[in-house]
Amino acid sequence: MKPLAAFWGRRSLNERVALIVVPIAVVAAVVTVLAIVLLGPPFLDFLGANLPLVRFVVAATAILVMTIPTAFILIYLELKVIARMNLRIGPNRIGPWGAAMSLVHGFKVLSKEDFAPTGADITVFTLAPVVTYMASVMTLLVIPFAPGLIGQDLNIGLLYFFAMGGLTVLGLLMAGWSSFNKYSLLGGLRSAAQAISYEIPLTLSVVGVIMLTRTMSTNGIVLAQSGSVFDWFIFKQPLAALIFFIAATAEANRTPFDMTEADSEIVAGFATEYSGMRFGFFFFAEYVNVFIVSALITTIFFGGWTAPLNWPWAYNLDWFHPLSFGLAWIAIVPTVLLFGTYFFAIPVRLFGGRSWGLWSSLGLGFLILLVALAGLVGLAGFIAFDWVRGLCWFMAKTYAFVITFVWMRATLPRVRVDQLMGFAWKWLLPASLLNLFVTATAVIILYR
Amino acid sequence: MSFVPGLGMAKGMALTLRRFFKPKATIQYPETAPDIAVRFRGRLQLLYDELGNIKCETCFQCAQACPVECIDMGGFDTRGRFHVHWGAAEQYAERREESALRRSGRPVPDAEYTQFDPIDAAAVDGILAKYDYDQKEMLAILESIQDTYGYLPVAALKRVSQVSGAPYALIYGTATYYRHLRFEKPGRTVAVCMCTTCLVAGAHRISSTLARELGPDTGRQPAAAGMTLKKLPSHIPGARSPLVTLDGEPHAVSQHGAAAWARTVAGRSVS
Amino acid sequence: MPPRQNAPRSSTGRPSAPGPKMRAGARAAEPERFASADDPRVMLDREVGADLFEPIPPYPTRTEREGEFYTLRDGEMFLNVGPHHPSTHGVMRLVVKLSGEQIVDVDPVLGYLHRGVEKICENSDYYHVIDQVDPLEYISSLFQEWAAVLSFEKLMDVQVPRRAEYIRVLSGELLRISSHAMFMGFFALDLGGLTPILYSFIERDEIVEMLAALTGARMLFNYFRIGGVNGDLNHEFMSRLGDWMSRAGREIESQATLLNENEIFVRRNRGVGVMDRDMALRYGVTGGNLRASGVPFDVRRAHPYSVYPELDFNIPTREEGDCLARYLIRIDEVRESIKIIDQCLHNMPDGPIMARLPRLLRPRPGRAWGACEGPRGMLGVYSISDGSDQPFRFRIHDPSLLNLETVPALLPGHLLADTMAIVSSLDPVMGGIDK
Amino acid sequence: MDRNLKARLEARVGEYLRAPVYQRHDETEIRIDPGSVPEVLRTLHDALDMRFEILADLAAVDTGEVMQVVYHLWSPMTSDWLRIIADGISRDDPRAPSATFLWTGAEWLEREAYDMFGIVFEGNRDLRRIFMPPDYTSFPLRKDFLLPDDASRSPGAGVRHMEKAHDPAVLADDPASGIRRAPLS
Repeated sequence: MKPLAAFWGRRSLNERVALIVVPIAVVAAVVTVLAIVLLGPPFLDFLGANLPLVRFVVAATAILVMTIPTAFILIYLELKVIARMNLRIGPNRIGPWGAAMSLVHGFKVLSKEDFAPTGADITVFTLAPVVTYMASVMTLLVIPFAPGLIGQDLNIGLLYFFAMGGLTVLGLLMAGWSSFNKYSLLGGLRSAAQAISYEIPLTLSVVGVIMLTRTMSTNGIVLAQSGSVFDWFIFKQPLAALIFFIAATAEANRTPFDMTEADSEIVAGFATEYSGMRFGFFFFAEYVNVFIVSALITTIFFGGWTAPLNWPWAYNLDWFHPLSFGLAWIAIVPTVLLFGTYFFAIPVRLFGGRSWGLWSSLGLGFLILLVALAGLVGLAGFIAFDWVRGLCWFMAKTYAFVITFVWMRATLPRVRVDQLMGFAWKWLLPASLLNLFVTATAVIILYR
Repeated sequence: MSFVPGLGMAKGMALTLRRFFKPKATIQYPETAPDIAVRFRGRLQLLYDELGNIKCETCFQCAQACPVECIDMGGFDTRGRFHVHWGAAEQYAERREESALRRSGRPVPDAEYTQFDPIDAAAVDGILAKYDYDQKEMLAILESIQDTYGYLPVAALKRVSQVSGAPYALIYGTATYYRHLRFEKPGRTVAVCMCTTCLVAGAHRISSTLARELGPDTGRQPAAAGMTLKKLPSHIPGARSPLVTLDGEPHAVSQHGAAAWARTVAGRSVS
Repeated sequence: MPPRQNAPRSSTGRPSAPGPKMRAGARAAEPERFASADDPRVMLDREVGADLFEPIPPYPTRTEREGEFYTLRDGEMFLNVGPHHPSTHGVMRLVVKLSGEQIVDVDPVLGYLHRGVEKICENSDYYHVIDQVDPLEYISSLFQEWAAVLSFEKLMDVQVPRRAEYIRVLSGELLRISSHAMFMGFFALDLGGLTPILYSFIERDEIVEMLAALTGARMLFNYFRIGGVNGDLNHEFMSRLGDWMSRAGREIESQATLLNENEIFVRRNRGVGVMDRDMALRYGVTGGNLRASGVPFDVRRAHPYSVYPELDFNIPTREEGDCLARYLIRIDEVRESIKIIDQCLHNMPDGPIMARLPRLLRPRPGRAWGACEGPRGMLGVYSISDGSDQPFRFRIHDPSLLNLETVPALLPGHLLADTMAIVSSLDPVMGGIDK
Repeated sequence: MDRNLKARLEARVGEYLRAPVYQRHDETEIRIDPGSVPEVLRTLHDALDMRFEILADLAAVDTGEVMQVVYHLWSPMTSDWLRIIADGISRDDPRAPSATFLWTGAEWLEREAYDMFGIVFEGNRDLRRIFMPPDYTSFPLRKDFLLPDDASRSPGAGVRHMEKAHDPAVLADDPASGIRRAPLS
C-alpha cells in the first residue's frame, strides 16, 4: 500500500486527473463499441418488430420538444409585431434584432423563485400549469404538418382535439381555484364559462366540414382539399370558417376575448399568484395554443399542407442520389469547399473595401458558401420531397394566422364578460346551426 | 358606430397595419441622444474640481437668485463653511437625522448641530425692535445678538430674516464675514491651523497631542467635557504660527506645552 | 360568529379631540351577519391559522355607513381593487363588494398619497407655494399653479401684463391637450387596448418637450409667477410649437379612428356609468364629466379669468352622460384647445411678462378665491392672508376629488369590468385628490 | 363686482347676516352663523333670482380663536363668486350643520374638513377620516398643530416637535409656539 501512496503522492495534479480519466475513457469506448457491435442489430430488430409504438414515442417526444422553440418564436414575434404596430421598435438589444429576447425570457422565468401563497392548495396549485401545458401539447399530435408528418393520424382527430382543448380550461380552473386569491378565482371561473360557451359553436362550425369530407381525421380533411385552391373549405364553408376563427380566438384566450387574464380588470386572472417556471408553463401554453389554433384553421379551412398552386415540374431527383457518387465524394467535397470559398471571397476582397483583409474575406466567403449550400440543399429538398414542400406551405399559412392573432391583439380592446357570453349564445350558436342546416341540405341535394 | 358590423374594427386594423410600416418614434438612447431643450433645468448638482474639492465657494448668489428659495445651505464644505443643498432639509443625510431627532423631541447630541437648536426668540425680537428692523444695521444687530446669547444661533438668524425681511443669505454672509461673530457656543472649540507655515512650525504634532489629550479624533466630540477639536479653515492673518485658537481667539501654544495647555483648557489638573 | 366590526381593537379610530361621539351607540343595532364565501374561516384549510386573516376593516367601524358597507350578506365578497392594481390611476384603493361579478357597493379608500401640501404651503411664503402645489395634479401641474397664482394676484391686487396672460393661456392649453391625450390612452388601456396609450404618449411627449423648452421642466414646470410668468417665449419653443401645429392632435385623431367607431369599444361604454344632470350637479362634478351630462359649465366661460373673453372657442357639451360621452367630450375639447392655441399665436401682444413686485410679498390681510378650468374640472384656491409673508390659510380645491366621489353612486349594478371603464372615464388624478 | 347681487342677497337672506355684505374684485362675501347655514344654502340654491346650484368649494378655516366653514358657490345669474362664511364655531367642540342635504358631493369635502380640523358636520352620514389613517388622533391643519421641521425655514424656526396638546390656553403662554392668529375682519 505504501509504495502506491508514495507513487500517487509524487504525481502532479494533471497526472492524477489523467490517471483517473484515461482508463475510464478507454473502458467506456471499448464497452460502447462492443455494445454497438453485439447488441446493435438485435436492438434494431426489436425496434422494427414493434414499429408503431416506437413511432408514437418518437412523435410524442418530437412534438413535446417542438413546442419550446415554437413558443419562443411566437413570443418574439408578438413582441416585435405589436411593438412595430404601436410605433415602437421592440426588443433590439439581445441577439440580432433582439431575436434572443424570448430565450432570455425563458432563462429569467427559470431563474425566478416560484412560491405558493399561504392558504393555497399546493398540489393543485403545482399541478395546474402542467395540466394546461400538457393538454395544449397533446392537441399537437393530430395536426398534419406535411404528408406523412403527423403525430398520430387518428380517425377521430377533430374530436380528440376538442376534448384536449377542454382539458386546457380544466388547468386554468384548477389554477384559479387553488391560488386562494379572488382575482385568480374570477379568472378561472371566467375561463370555464367562456370555454363552455365557445366550445359549442367551435364544434358545430366544423361539423359541416365533417359532413362534406365524411371523416374526422385531420389528415383526411387535408386530403379532401388537396385538389386545387377551390377545394379549400374556406370557399365551401366561409361562414363556418368565420365562426371557427372567432370561437378559436376565444378558445385560445386571445384579445379581444382574453377574459381570463384581463390585466386591467382582474390583475392577471388565474396567473396572478404564479411566478417562476409555473407561470412559464402557462405562458408557453398560451402561445402553443395560438399556434395550434392557427394550425387547425389552416388544416380545416385552408388546405393544410396543400400548395395553392400545383407543381407539375416537381420531378424527383433520383439521379442526385447521394450514394450514386460513391468514392467521388472524397474529391468533390474539398474541391467544392475550396473553389466555392474562393468564388465568394474574391468579390468581397475586391469590392469589400479596405476593411476586408485576405483572411477575413476568405472567412466571409466560406460563410456565404455554407449559406448557399444550405439554400441549395433546401431548394433541392423543396423540389424533390413533397413533405418538405408541404411543411413549408403549412408553416407559411399557420404563421400568417398567428400574425393575424397578434395583429388583433395590437388593435382591439377587450370585450366585457356578459357581452362575450351574449355574443356566443345569441349570434355564434344560431349562425353555426344555420350553417350546419344549409350544409346538410346541400349534401343531401348535391351528393346523392 | 357604423352600420356595417365590424367596419369600425376593420378601420382600426387598417390603421395599425399602416403604422406597422411607418417610421418608429423610439429614440434609442445611447446611440442617438435626445435633443434636450436649452432651457431644460435638469438636475441641480454641485461641481467638483479635479482634486475632488467642491467648487462651490458658498457665495450664496444662487440662493439669492433662486426665485422660490429652494436652495438651502447646510453641512460643511471644504473650507469648513456651510455646504450647499437643495430643497427641504429632510432630504440630506446629516439634516435628516437631525430633524428625525427633533421630531422625536429628544435633545440632539451632535455638537455640530447645537447651533440649529431652537431658541427663545423673544430677545431677538427685542433687539430687532431696538434697531427698528433696519437691514442696514445688520452688523450691529448680529453683534448684540452675540452679546445676548454668547454666539449666533442659526435659529436667531432665521428669526431675523423672517421678521426684518432681509434675505437669509445677506444675514448669513454678514455673520460669516466678520471673524468676531461666531456660530459655536463659547468654551467649546479648539482649532488648530494647518496652513503651510503652521505645519512647518509643528502644527501637526500639536494637533496630535491635543487630540490625544482632548479626545479621540479631530472633528468628533472628545472625551474631555464638551471640547471639540477642529482644523482651522484658514490662517488668521497676522497671528503667529503655530496657531491654535480657543473659540476663535488665538492662543500661543508651543509644541512642548501643548499637552499641559490642553489639560488646563480641559480643566483637568496639571500633573 | 362575532360580528366582524367589533374586532377586539381598542384606542383606534377615535379622535382625541371632539369626534363623532354619537356613533358609539349606533353600533349596537347592526344587522345580523351570515357566513359568507368571503369569510376566511370558510375557505380555510387546516394548517393556516385563523389569525392569518385580519377582520375587515381591521379597526372598529366609525359610521353607520361604514358598518353597513363592511357587513357581508350571503354570497357577497369583498375585492380590494388597488392600491396596487394595473388600472388604478395613482395609488387608489376601491374596496368593492361583489356578488359574483356584479358590484353591490363600493368604498373608496383615499389618502395613500397624502402629503399635507396645504400645511406646507401655509408654512412657506408666497413664492414657495407655487412650486409646492406643482406635484398635486402631476399630469397637468400648470393649472394648479394657475389657480394659486390667480388667488394670490387677487389677494395683492396685481395687474398681470397681457403678454404674460397670453403665454399662460398658450402653455395651459398645450398642457390641456397633453393631459387629454394621456386620458384617452389610459382609458383605452383600461379597456384592454394596448396601442392607443403609445400613440397618445407620442403626442404628449412632443408637447412636454415643447414646454420643457419654454419652462425648463418636463413635468413639474414651476413656471407661473405671481404677476406673470417665469420666462418669455424663446425660439426653440416657437420652432417646436410650429412643427407641432402643422400636425396638431394628429395622434389623437388616429386614436379616434382606432376607437370611436370600434364596436367593442362603443358597446363597452355606451350607457355605462350614466350620470344625469341633476346627479352631476348634486355631486359638484366639474369639467368634462359635467359637460358630458349636459351642463355647459366651464370656468373659462362661466367665470372668465384670463384673456379667455377675448378668445373665440366654444364649450362642447353632450347629453348622454355615460362613459362614451365623457370620452368624446375630451376629443372635442382637444380640438377647441387647438383653436385657442392658434388664436394665441396670432394675437400674442408684446410687452413685459412680469409685473413689478417687491422681493418679499406681504399682502394686506384679506381673503381671495381664484379658480381656473383644468383638464379635469375647476381647480380652486382659497387663500387667506394675515399680513405676513406666508398665506395664513391655503385651501386647495381639486376637481378629481368630487369626480371620484360619484364612483360609489355610479358603480353599483355594473360588472367588475365596468369599474375600470367608469373610474378612468372620470379621469381622476390621485396626486390632486390626496393633496 | 355685482352690486345688484348685493341688493338681492340683502333682500333674500338679510336677516341671517351677521356682517354687511362684503364685495371685492369678483367675489361677494356674506358672513352668517353656523346655525343658519341650511336655511341660507337652501334659499340661495332654490330662489329663482339666485340659483347658486354649483358648489365650488367647501373649506374649513382655523383662525386661531374660532373655526369657520367657508362655502364658495357659483350661479349662472351673476358674474360673482359667492362666498359664505359660517363664522364663530368654537375650537373646543366645533360643530356645524352638513350641506349634504343639498349637495351630496359635499360629503367628502366635509370628511376632509373633519379630518383636517375636527369639525363635526351634523347630518353627514359618513363622517370619518378621509386622508389620515383611522387610528390617527389629531387634526393637522389646525393652527396649534406644529410642523416637525418646516421645510422652507429649516434649519431654525421650524424645529419643534409634533402634536402639542390642542389647547390654546397651554399654547398661549408658550413663546416658542409660533401659533399665528388671523386678524378677524
